[in-house]
Amino acid sequence: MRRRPLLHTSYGQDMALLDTPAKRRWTLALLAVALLLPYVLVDEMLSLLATAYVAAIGAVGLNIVTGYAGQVSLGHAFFLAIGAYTAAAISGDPDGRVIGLGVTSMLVWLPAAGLAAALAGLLVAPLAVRLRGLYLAVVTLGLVFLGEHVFKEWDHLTGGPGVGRPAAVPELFGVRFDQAGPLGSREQQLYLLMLVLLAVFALGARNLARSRVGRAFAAVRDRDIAAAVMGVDLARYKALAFAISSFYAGCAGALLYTVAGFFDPGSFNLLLSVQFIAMVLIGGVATVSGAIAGALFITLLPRLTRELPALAPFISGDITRTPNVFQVETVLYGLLIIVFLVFEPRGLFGIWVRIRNYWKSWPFSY
Amino acid sequence: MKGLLESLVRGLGNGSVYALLALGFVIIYKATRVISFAQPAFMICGAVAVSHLAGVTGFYAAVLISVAGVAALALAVERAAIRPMVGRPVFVVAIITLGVDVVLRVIVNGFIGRDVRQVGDPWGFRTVHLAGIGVQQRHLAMLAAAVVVLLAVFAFFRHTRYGLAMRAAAYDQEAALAQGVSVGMVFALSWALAGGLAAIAGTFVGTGQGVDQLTWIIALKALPAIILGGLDSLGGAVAGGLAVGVAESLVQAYQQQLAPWLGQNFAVVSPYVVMLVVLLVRPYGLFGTREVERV
Amino acid sequence: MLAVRNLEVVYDDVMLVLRGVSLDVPAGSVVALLGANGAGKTTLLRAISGLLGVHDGEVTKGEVTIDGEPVHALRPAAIVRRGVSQVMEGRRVLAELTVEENLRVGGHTRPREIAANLERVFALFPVLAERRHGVAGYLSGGEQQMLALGRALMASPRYLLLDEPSLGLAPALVRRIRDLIAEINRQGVTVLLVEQNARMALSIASHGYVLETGRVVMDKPAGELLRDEDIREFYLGLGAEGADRSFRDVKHYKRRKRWLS
Amino acid sequence: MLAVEDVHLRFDGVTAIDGVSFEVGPAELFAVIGPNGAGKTSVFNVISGVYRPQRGRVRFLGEDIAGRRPHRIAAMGLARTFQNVELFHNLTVLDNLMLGRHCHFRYGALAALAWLGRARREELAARARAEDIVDFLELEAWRRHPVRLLPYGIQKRVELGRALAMEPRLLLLDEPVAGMNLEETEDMARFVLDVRDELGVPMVLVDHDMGLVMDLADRVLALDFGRPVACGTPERVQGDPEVIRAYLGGEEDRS
Amino acid sequence: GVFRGGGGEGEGKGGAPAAPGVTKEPCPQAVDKAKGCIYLGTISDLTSGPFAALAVPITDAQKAFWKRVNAAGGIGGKYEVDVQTYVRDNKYNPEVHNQVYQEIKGKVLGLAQTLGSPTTAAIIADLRAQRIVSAPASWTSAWEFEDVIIETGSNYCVEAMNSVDYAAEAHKARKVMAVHYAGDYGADAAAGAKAAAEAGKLEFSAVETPSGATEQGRAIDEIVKGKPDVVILTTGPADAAAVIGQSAARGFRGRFIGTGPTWNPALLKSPAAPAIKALYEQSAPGLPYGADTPGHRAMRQALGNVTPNDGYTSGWAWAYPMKAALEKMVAGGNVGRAGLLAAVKSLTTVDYEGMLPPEAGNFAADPNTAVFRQTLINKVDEKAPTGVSVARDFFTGPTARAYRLDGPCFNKL
Ligand SMILES: Nc1ncnc2c1ncn2[C@@H]1O[C@H](COP(=O)(O)OP(=O)(O)OP(=O)(O)O)[C@@H](O)[C@H]1O
Ligand SMILES: Nc1ncnc2c1ncn2[C@@H]1O[C@H](COP(=O)(O)OP(=O)(O)OP(=O)(O)O)[C@@H](O)[C@H]1O
Ligand SMILES: [Mg+2]
Ligand SMILES: [Mg+2]
Repeated sequence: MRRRPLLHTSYGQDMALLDTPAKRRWTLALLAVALLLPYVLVDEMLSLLATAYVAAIGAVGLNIVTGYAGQVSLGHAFFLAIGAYTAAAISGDPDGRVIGLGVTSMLVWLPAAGLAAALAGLLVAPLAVRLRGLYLAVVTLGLVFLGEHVFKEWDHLTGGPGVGRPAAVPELFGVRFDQAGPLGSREQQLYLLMLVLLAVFALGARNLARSRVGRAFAAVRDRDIAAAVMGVDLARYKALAFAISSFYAGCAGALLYTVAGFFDPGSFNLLLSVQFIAMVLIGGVATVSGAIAGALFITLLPRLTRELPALAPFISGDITRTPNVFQVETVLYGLLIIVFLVFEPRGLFGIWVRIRNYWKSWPFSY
Repeated sequence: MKGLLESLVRGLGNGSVYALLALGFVIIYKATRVISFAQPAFMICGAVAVSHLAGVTGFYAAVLISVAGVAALALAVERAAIRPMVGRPVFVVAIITLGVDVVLRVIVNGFIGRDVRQVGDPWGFRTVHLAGIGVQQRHLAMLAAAVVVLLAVFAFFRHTRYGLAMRAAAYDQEAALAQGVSVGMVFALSWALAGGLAAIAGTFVGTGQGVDQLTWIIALKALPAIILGGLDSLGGAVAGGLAVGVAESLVQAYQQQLAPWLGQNFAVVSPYVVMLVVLLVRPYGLFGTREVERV
Repeated sequence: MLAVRNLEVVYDDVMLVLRGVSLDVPAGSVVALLGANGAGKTTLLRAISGLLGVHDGEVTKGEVTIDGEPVHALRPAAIVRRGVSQVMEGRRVLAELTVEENLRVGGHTRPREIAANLERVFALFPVLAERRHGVAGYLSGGEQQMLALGRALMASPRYLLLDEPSLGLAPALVRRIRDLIAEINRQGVTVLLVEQNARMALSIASHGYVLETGRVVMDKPAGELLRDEDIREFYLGLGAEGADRSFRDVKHYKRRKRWLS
Repeated sequence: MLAVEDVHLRFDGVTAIDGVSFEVGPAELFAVIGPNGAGKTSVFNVISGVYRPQRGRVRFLGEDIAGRRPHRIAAMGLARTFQNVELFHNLTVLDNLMLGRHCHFRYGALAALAWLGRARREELAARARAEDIVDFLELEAWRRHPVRLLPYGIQKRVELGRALAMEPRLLLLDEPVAGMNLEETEDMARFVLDVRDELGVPMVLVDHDMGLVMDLADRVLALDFGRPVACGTPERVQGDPEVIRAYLGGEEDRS
Repeated sequence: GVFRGGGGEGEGKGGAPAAPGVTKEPCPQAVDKAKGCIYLGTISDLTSGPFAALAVPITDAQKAFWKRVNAAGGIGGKYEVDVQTYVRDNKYNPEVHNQVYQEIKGKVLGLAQTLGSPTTAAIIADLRAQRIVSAPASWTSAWEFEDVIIETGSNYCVEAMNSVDYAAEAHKARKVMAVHYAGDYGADAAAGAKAAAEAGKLEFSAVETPSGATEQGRAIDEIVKGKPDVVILTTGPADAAAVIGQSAARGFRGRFIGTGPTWNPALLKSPAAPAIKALYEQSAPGLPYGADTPGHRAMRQALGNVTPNDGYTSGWAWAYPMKAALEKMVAGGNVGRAGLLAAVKSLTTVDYEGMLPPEAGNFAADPNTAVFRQTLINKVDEKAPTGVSVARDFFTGPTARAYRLDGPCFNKL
């Protein structure tokens, strides 16, 4: 037995998430590296990574409805907003300019943010049952616009456009994660908090994907009529997909701005939704690790493109000249996304599969 | 009453710009099943090109050159970024068009500069009075342009085989290929057409107040319009565009008295509200093709 | 003449599906291609009509020629214009278009002949004329098969590649289709016929090939194939003694033939 | 078991089913034949709830299920296969089979997120059943392949497996051997017989392979233009002049 | 650097750094290699945000400003100032703003520019905590309440009060309408207009309008229907052109007074030009580009041959308080963030070289005392470099003089 680690002797082993020693080793190594990073990287990188981890929670959530259940939603920004405002309102200063209840414990506002968004998701779901493909996509996009309108108008809650409000206060058992504390600097603390949360949410999503629910989602995506005939209640599962995805989005929204500490109703726009779709597509549809990789990619890309012009000193740093570094930065952002998808339409996950397959079959190509 | 009619006419005027924009989206959708988010960038490119050329060649010639130029640009983009994606999932292609939009807009912003650019149109804010109702000349021009373009596009789809080929390619690329339809050609054609239309729409957007770095946002108004009309229907695009324009204009004029609790500027989101209401009744918009579901 | 020489096809850079297939379809003939599921028949047709690219497949070796001219590097539209037309497996009618629109798409490369070809197809398949303005997706399986065949004819092909045209058709209709193929062939169209229904295929073919796991394992005139013992046993279901076996008895025996060449 | 009573189904302009009635008894293998477009698949669609008939009743286990939503009918124990393979293309064979067991799970979404206790137990149990079906249908070699890459014949078999995974009380098979060669047809016939012998599940079978239908079926119903033209033992139906005219055509080469 | 450790704060190479963002090494483009260098960051809307058209000249003017300072001997003869090494694009997005701020904050002493209110709000807590003195690029009244923010010129709120008082006096306006964007910019001004209307017993209404020239239909409807005597306009230039042009085309004959950002010289080429010439005046916190003060002359000379734009004027003027504070800090000997903040807190006047009165640079007193209450009114003047020239020089209207500033105005609309 010892020499044949791939031999599974029970279905339990066979169905485990990390069913091969290689996967176990990789996961452990990755986790170890992630846990070491806060003691290696500077605060600025940590806060960026913390943001990326939160984005990853959102992307994993979007992947549930769009990747697994096949309902393309451009409304993610709306659900993020609901989460962000619920959390901010619950944990906000009761005497402040904007609505605040003063309950700073994350144990309260995080689930509340998720649930509020999930509820909104449930309200959208009946549309998803009626609409298909791009019709649904544009309708969910409409949600973003409606939401933007409401958030801009409702300045008791949001502070109003161009003014904004403070984000939720990340406090757990009396420890404020947005201040230096037992785990190190503010950034180190936030980083570790987000890492742990991401791990929890990602694990949940993986479990979901391999359960009856995940399979039902996939069935609805691949052939909805056949799924119904196999006993899957389409309306229920579409609603469930939206609710769970929105729950993830709500939590991500609540956390996303704790890193910056402040947010503006103008942030929850089409661009934000699109960035999340891009994370899912670039990472690889319907894989949790892909969504995480995509979120890292999209969040870190601007940081990267800000460095690139340094390597190409012939581009002018002078903003009055065209092209200047800032234009190049933005253009690169767009171009990299294009090049990436053209080169590997299955996303980062696809690249990984290619590499793995290559080494598995090496030196025999077929 | 007069106020109502004037609102209606203004709505139709603005709506015809939305209609022109919507036609571009629909043409690409008909051929590729993709909503091209690059349309706003093409629209701005068109408007900016006209604003640079009009002083030299005169307005009408500038529009023609700009339409040709943007169509060529769209062709180039299609060739470089979209063609390799033939047969790939449409949402991936949609994201690519977004990337294209980001890139093009940054570049074209360089040509807009800090000023508000004028397209040099002959209409300005001049108004004619028809039966006592004040109508801006440019709105009349837009309406006329929308009708002419719609007829031309209809004719194209009716009388050439490419219209049908486009739809075939959209539904099943492999089957279309097997019939000898050159899917690449179809893609190119649809992008060029849509690019040209965007240029016309952009020019009209620029009439009156000019073009600046924020003007592109208006192109998004076409989205509720096409959904309203039915994603793959040319007539639907125009109907949807006009409906959106009128809805907006009426809400602008009357919502504050009738329903102030909706907040100021509810008009901005009114197209989406109209869209939602229509979709609840007709899930494929007013004139869209119902997807065949069978087992 | 349509000729395939030593063709190797790989999917996804790794799956070798055709391993050196050669085959000739002389002008004016009907050639049958038999083989179990997954043997690579469809792949071979895709290689001829240029549709491999859509499936991430590519020709890694060998060539396909039409009248001596290599075509495997051409794009599908060019191949159709050279007179090769394919009826795809699974019919692949354009579900949202009407019957007539489907046919018109078929005539894309021959715009001038559309009217005449429409007449011809409607004469061959009166059901289609009846449902002319109906949405193709709502036709029954068999009706869709007729539409697919009709659509291929709209391109006035010289070579017709048929991928399981009898699939899902009622017995009477299978015979109709068979007669139609014979008729089409008489009108001068060369036919490469992929079939599971060997009896039907061999009854009109002049020559037959048997494909197994990407290799041609047998290649004989149709008459000889019909007499071949293996073919009788494994494709026609005729025992050595020549009598039909009942499916009721299948539990008592099992055919398993691995072809060795 | 199943009783279809005077069902009518129209689509704008087309009458798909025009007064069809039949009954299927316990452990019976009932076949429906008819020319293309006769309405066979439509009958299946009515029974399984995909279409709502304009008139008529469908009784299953004593309840009228006509017009009920498909997933509720499935939950009652009705399983079917499809004429054009309708598998979930991106899932593996095992997952397709597991999906067949969807109605037999009891745990909910929250348990799924945690994958503890009940969820895990039920999944393991279901997996064991799915593996039984893999054994039964000899799908071992393909267990972990996404079904879209499988040869057509195997896909058809997986579809049967998915239906069996539902532990159905009635099984509808729509052209299970279309597009198969003889060897595979025989394999399928063997599975069908096994299902009947070992599980005792009544079945309704649609196919154009007359050899198969006539050899296996206990009773046969022939349809034409949505109307029943003959019903009875295979021999009787096969000899019915109306059936021969509309469906079988001349006898020339039924050797 | 990306990794922790290695020299602590600041750039550790060669010679201990005096403070974050201050080195004994000369600046990269030093005039005098013997001087040390003070690094100031710039976070602005440089490519795709709504204020890109203004942000670029602002940033450019500040580059020229500091170049001139360095050429003239730097700060206290000891340091030169670098504003070019740490320039970042915020895309007018608070999250991006915060990210790029985190990226550069360890390397700069202060911020020469932080553009936008919500964006700056996203970093204000950290600015306070780190005592990083920053010059804003917006005129919202909220900045009066922040020690670390050194604003220049009067805020939108005061500006609108003065505009209304001016209109009441010069145009005998009895009915005032504020047409404004939402948020810190538009709402701040609308609140000021409201206060002035109330004080002057004028009829007042406010119409919030979204950005986008085709979205102005409602504002135009309200103007045409309401027939105010004066419209206080706070939008962008294209929207202003749409509002003025179309209202006039529909027969409106009242006046418009727009804040600085409503103006763009190119509007004189637009179809709305006749209406603008007839009906429009611009309120401004400072003298226009072509004004004749030592500061303006120096600016024009330093910029050389550029298309005139009042973005330059604002950017240039915003730099004076920072210069004054740096000088005071160096003179006081406490070079560092604490020293700079202390210097700011003791500034009661700033030498604006005539661009603004020196008392505009009072950062020592409480907000209500320190707030600068003078603005001016420009009229359209095709011959002036930026198309406007002064119609009424710096003045404080009765409302602004009496107003008690006890919180950001935009909260009060
Ligand atoms: N797109 C693809 N990617 C990877 N493998 C493929 C692809 N298409 C087919 N295959 C594999 O290639 C082999 C041959 O397939 P092909 O469809 O050519 O068989 P066939 O002889 O036509 O079978 P059938 O009778 O079922 O139609 C099969 O094993 C199949 O799994
Ligand atoms: N959803 C639908 N809308 C319109 N017409 C339909 C629909 N479904 C089926 N039909 C029509 O009803 C008739 C019966 O179709 P059905 O699919 O039941 O035939 P079938 O007997 O299964 O034929 P085949 O053997 O070819 O599969 C056909 O004429 C078909 O076109
Ligand atoms: Mg095949
Ligand atoms: Mg059928």
